[in-house]
Amino acid sequence: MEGVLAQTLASGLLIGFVYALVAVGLTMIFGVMDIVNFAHGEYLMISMYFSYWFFILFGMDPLYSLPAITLIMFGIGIITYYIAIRPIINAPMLSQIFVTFGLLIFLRGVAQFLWKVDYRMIPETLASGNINLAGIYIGRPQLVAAVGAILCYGVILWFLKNTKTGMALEAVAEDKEAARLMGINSNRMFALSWGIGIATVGIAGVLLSTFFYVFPEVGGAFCLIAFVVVALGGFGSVVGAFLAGIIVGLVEVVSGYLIDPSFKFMFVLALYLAVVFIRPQGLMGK
Amino acid sequence: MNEILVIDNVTKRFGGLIANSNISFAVERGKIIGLIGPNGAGKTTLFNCISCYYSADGGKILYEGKDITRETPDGICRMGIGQTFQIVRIFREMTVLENIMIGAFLRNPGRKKAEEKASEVAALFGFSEKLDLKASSLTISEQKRLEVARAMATGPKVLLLDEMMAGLNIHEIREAIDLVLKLRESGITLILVEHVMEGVMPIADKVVVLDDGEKIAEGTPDEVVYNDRVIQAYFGDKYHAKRRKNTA
Amino acid sequence: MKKGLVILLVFFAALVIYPFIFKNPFPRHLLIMIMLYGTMGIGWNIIGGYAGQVSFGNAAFFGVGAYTTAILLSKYGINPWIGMLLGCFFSSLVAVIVGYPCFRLRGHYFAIATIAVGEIVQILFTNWEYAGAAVGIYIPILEESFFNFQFHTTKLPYYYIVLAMLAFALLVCYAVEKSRLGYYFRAIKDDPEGARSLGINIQNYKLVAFILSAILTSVCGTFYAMYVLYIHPANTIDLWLSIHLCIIALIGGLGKIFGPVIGAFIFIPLTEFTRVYLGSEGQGIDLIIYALIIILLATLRPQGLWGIFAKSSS
Amino acid sequence: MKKIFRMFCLSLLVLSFASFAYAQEEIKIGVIYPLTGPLASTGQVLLEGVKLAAEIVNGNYNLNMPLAKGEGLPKLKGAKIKIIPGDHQGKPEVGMAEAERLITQEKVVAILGCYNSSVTATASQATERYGIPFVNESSTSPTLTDRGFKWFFRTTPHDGLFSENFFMFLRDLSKKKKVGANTIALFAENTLFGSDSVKYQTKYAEKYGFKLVGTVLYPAKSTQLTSEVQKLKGMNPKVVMQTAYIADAILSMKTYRELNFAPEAILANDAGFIDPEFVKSLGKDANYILSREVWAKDLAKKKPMIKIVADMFEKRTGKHMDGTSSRAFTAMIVLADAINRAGSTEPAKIQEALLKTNIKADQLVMPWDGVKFDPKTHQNMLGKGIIVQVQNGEYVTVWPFNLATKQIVWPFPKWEGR
Repeated sequence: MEGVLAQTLASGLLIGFVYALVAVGLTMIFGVMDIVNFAHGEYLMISMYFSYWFFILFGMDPLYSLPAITLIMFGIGIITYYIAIRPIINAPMLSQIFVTFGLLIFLRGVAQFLWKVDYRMIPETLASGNINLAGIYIGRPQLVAAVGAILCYGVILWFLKNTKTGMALEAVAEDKEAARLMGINSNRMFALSWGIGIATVGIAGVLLSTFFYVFPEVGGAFCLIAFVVVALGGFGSVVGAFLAGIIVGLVEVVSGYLIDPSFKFMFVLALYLAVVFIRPQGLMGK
Repeated sequence: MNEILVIDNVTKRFGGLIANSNISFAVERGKIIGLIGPNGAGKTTLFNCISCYYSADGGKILYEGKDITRETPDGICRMGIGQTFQIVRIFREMTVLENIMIGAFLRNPGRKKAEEKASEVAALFGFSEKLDLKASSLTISEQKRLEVARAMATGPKVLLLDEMMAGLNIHEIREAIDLVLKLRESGITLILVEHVMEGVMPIADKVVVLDDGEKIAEGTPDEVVYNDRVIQAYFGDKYHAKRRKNTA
Repeated sequence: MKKGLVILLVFFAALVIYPFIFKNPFPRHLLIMIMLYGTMGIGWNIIGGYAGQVSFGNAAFFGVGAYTTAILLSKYGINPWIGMLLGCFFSSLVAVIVGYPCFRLRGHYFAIATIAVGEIVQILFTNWEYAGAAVGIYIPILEESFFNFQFHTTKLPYYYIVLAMLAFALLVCYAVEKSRLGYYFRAIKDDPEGARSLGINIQNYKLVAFILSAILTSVCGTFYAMYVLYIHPANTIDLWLSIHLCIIALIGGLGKIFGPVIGAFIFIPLTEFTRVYLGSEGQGIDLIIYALIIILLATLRPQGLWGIFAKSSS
Repeated sequence: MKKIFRMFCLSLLVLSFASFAYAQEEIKIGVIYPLTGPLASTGQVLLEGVKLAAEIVNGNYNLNMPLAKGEGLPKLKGAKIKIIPGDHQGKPEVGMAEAERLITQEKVVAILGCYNSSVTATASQATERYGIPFVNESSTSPTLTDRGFKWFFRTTPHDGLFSENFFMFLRDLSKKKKVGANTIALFAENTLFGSDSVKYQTKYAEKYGFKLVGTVLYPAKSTQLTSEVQKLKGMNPKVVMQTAYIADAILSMKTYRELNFAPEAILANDAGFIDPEFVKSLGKDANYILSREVWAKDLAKKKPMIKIVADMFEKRTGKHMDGTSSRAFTAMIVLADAINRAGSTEPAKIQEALLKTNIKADQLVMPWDGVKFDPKTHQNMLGKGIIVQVQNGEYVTVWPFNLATKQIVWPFPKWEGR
């Protein structure tokens, strides 16, 4: 029984790191510019496709193509910002929601058009296989993804706390007007937040592609979880998203094991609701 | 009973920070009370306690003998306490008339009646010509006036005005003073929270001075102006010492 | 205003007369769907457009309405019209239970909480054996009559029932807009703190808006159940249904009585036709076009098509 | 007033924009599948199957199959079949609307579809109302034919029969190989398909004397299945009977491997496990899975015609023919045969001809004993399932033993050392 519980906790923890990594971009973009990107999961999907095609066309393992795809996704984030988001920065919340919704449908349409609706998967990568730790099995791809997520978080936090640009980003998130007076170009900061936000979800996509299939609607399930993670952790809080990601992963797996898998999402959602009813700003929100 | 509002030993803490400590004073019916003090003195906190946006951690606030410490902002409005905000909170997407109607609806549920009442109030505040303008198109001073009008439309006995004169020019301050005096004439009790002393001193019947979360003085404007602690609070020790020397 | 009334009457007259002139059932079906979504769009508009609380959970009310009717009819033989009323009751109950805590949340937090609520309701129905779980409920085929709310040989009665529902929804919305409620809803949307300071109990008024929204949506759920005669969780409590309602209200114009009707008249044919003419090869082009339209509308015309229409006519 | 009248006319005109109907030239058959949305890839494959059948009917092919020889339908002066596709996106009300559109706008004489049982349920209600024959190729929910509809026909066996096949297979196997696969766990997604299958599997487990050690249902949208597989592991069954669509089928296989779960057999219920993407995505991890099937390419060893048709399909689409496309193909042939025998496009005559359908086993690309509809339920009485196993990335028939082309690999090899 103990072994099973340990196994369950390990699995929950590993998937939790991945959820956290998917969510961090979402929370950053929100923190900096108060926009919820409903198309976040679609960027995950795009990046998974990149990873898949790099593998199929050039035989590049996802772990090798990771840097290139991160850069590409960074660029896509910036482009998205300038084309779609900049015109609606000051629009009402609902317009912003619909533009990102439109993006969601658009990207799915593009994926369907370019790559058809088939389920695709990279059969074997450098990360494939599993590890037996005293009777606890850990999938190597999941482990790689979890380590990747932790590293990625480390880099982001270091960037935000120790670099000039990072601090400027935080300043904009804190108070746009004050940041502007201090001479920070908030437009560039917005673009940067999109670049970094989409790049991180790009990393998540590549890591995910080592053990998850890709199809045009793959973003949906992850996006819903990412929302819960972000809202649970507190919109805009990077650390909050990390904690919430782990909590969501654990609750999903543990409740699925102990109670009934049919209700596992319900427990996640109910936990989220319970938290925000007590703390409307989320765990770490301001 | 002539005291419409009694602040009794009110204390408000934010974590370890004490924003208001044991503040007491009474507000008499039909008077203008000025609540003043330098930045960070705890005026806004006290104001928010009175308007029930915060609930005080200690002490009581009595309105016409009833304890309203745990009431909600909308609850006290229904009881007869109107208020305005430091940063204007008019309904920007609505017209001037509609803004005032929202207030008027409180005591006039029917739309026709509310519209009549709102037009009346609008005329009193000089908005007759601007009824159909979008509220966001008004000037700042007009917006502040609209906020007062809107609050008046709810038919209050007490009106809480938060930094009504901040950001206005001399001419506009004059207008605001006239307006406040006019309101007092109609029998309304007013509490003015002001950072600028110049606006309040000429018209207030009583002034309460806060500093560092404590009440340091209470009395007529004349009494307060010459109060040592007030001068110290506003101008600091140096000025205080200099003035001492001069008078000595 | 006079002119608006005339247009409205002409529009309704055209809808009433239409089936007498054109007998083809498919466009009738299309119009039924348009009017159904129009009615739900009006319901959404009351909470989302007027009171400014973006709800992504309205599908839950649709589901409760559909399920209440279906369960009562299939298990106890209770007349669907009574089912409709009870559906409204249960939907209102859900609105209160959900709304009370959720309305403490602001902006995006509220929107995402409603997504969570909608998903939870779907999961519950998917696993609830009594309500048919994932299999759903086949509604027993009864004799064709208005009393039984079933018509097998013609769609005409369905058409007029949904037309009446649309008219009812418009009346409700009109009554709201012209009364204190409507003003208060708009005030709450515009500045909740300001509204509070004027004696408005915003929590209660948001609840009223949510209940009205729930009732209008629930009625549509009942209609859908009786129209399609088979319901299951995936088609009655779907997040995308909630999203489509928002899109419809947005296209037409938020907080405008007639907005969702215009929205539905554009949105439903648009999805139908892109699907019929572009979608059958599964290329995704229909999605791309549809997405571009939504983005353009949201970016360029936040006040919706009603805004354009009103501007050009005044 | 004039203006108002003009406006009124304009509104009517706008409302009527979709009211135009087209003249009928060929024999139009409506085919409704999920061509967009999450099931689109399956929908496309199904549509291709139907199109291939129409091509064979319309052209001249030397195959032992109704209507293959000679162009078009001979009893209708060589009239040709025209496929009018409709997309239901997996939504029941859209399926119903599409059926109505195809019947009233496109004037189709019959409808074929809809894959998803829930959509077939509503679409067939529309055809029942309009009195148009509906041939269903692959919706396996048993309730569909229990409704006693007059115009609804189903060529495929339903889940009840398929579930029974599993246990017949296990019984046969234990006789032949003396394996004691007596404990079974059920593992299924919790929508209609999964929960229905679980219901029948539970019923037949008892009837055939197997011990059920547990049932795990999970949401089809899951992003991970670790806790589910944990539970299965805890039950320690010899056989896992699994029902899943393609996404969760892939995910569960990955999770089995991750958590090192290898029961003696994984006996899958068609759908996701025989989707062409299944083997493509999983590579060698897909090996040794057992699935019930309605079709396999290696059946060609017994019926050479199957290879010809499968090759034609592959040439058209670049994909292997499979159980879904072959069933869609067969349903189209059955329908075309009935229309031809009716000698008319009148719905009532087609319905009558469908009832008299009697296609022999050797005329089918299916492993069935033929096609013959039950006069009451309109369910094909001669349908039959097979069990296939993935061996070296290919599906090979392993049961019924008389049709088997390869020896079954039993038990399922452990993941280590594969």
